[in-house]
Amino acid sequence: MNSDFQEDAARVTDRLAAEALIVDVGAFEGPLDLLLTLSRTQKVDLRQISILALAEQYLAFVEKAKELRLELAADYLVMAAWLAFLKSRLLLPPDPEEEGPSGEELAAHLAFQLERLEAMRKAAARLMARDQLGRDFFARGITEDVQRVRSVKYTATLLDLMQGYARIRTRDDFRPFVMDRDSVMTMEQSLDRMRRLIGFAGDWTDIASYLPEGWETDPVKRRSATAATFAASLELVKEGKVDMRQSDIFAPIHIRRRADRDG
Amino acid sequence: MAEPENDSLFEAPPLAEQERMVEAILFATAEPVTVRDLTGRMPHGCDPAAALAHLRKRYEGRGVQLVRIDNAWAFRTAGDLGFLMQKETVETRKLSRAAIETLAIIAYHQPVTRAEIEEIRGVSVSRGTIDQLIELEWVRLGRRRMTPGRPVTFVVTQGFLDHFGLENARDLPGLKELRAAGLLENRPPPGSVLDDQDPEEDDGDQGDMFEDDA
Amino acid sequence: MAEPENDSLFEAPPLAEQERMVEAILFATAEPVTVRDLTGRMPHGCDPAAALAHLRKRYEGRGVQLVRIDNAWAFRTAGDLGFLMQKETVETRKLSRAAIETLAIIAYHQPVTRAEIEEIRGVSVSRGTIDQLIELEWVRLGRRRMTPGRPVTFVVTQGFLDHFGLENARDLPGLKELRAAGLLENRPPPGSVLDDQDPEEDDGDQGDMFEDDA
Repeated sequence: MNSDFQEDAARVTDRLAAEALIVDVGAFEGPLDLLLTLSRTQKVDLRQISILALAEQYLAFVEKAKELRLELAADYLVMAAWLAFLKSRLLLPPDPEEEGPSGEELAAHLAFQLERLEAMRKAAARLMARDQLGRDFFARGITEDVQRVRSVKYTATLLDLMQGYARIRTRDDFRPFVMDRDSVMTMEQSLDRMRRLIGFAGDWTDIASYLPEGWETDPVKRRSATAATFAASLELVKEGKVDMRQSDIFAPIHIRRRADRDG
Repeated sequence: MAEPENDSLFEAPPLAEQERMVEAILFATAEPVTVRDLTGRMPHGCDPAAALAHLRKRYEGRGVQLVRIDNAWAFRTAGDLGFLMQKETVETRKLSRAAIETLAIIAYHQPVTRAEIEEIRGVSVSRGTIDQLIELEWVRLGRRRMTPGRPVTFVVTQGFLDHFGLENARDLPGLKELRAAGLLENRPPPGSVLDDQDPEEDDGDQGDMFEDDA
Repeated sequence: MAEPENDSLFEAPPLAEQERMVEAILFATAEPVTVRDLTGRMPHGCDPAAALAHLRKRYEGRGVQLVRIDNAWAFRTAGDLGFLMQKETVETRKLSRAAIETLAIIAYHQPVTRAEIEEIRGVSVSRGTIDQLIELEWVRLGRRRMTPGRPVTFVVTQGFLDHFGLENARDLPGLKELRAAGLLENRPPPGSVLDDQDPEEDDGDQGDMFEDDA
């Protein structure tokens, strides 16, 4: 009588707990979370937990949910099926024909998973309870920037130097070195000349036509004058006095006075 | 012009002077500074490690503490004085339970794959959860696991250690007990194909955690 | 959590404790803090001025100093350690082609005037190029040429010889030797990029001309 009463009372408590769980089903993060919550009703160390009892609790929960026509996510039903299978394995004597892990092994693993999840939850809580930067302890408020002083070190090797020299000296077919200033035209000279001439160039004109008289024939003079004229043209472009165009690689370069800047 | 090559001609500054230098450098920044950085910034021949040890002692019990975070050092206010700093308190976004648990799992099981996190929590990990932890700079990608599919792993960062006042990952609360209880093992379900997993790999898992500390 | 309204019921914390508080507040606050601010933040009955005086003494001669700015207080790096707040990085760059050629001409033809350098290179030499070589201490001014206009000449320095491992500029191999060494073999086609040993300056000779413009 007394024990009957206690059993009834226990069932009522279980049922109430199960109903409370069902109301909260959305609050569980999946079947494992639910199993962990259910396991607490056993009020024992997780190492001594009865997985069989837990399986029954879970299955009862799923039954209840069905009665209440609650939509349970698929993984809850998968877990229910697996626990039903586990329960049968735990209850029935092991079948020597059957391959695979025993019911005890499966139950032990589930117990391990529950214990591990519980342990991680406790660890998480301990972690969050620690003093935290910016809440309990603080970093330096006034920081000083480290100034980066960048120094550039230039290098060159002897080979660079010799090759550089060789490069210059071979451009003129190894002609002996003479001071023939008269075959060199500087950009300044060319610029002076072009500033005077550009006023007349209304249309696209080949820059070759700006070479001074007498400089177009001698290759050495022509090269220098072309380079100087080209450089001077670019300078004029930069000043906004002329436009420049070249239709293709090695094609003649044309310049034209920029009309809108006239005056 | 500084002539660093000449520094070696002089003797290193006395230890007391090196201590002052370390103090100044660490006071100037909010971020932990590595011993290597200190060495790089101090005159040639300095031994920041010795200076740090002296300095740590000097600040013992003060309002400001010299703390070690992995192989870096920083000054932080003493934990008991936080109540004075309400103005400085940084409002952090409240983390979801999923995020907090995921963070703990990464910290205790690192390096850990997403599948392992899911196995431990029993639910899939939403993309946003790990993203959030990465954005907080508490979690970063570790080395890929050398198993089929070469999954990425996650580990906690120096910023995580700094935030929670941990000198290194070994200082995580309860770590030893959890390990002793076998709760940090990646135990595959019985009968699964993973059953005959390479035992070396399991060693690797645990070992890695300490490589990061070195 | 502190409960400021209750503090008045208790005695003010001991001065040493107040000193810790001031230390922590000044450390963590983003700007200098006035005594008034300190009073407001510390428990009732505290005397920040006294704590500040003690703290200032404690930091005397340390790597950071407690300084007064107007009527507020802050920690600052000791003046003599300012050099630690600089990080020097040395970047190695290859000398430009224009500079190398100019340097080569000076080395082979010294003493040489600017006009002569331009003559040999066939392009004008920017002021910057020679300045750079002078700054590198590879080139210096020689005697003025006793010709009309008395132009300055340029010569290479001992530093140049040291850098290039030469005893004397006369040790530089002549054209014949350069050819024998295979250094003159690759004659580039006219008008093309000469060679690609200096990818930064792939506009070749013409690049030099614009140095004046730059």
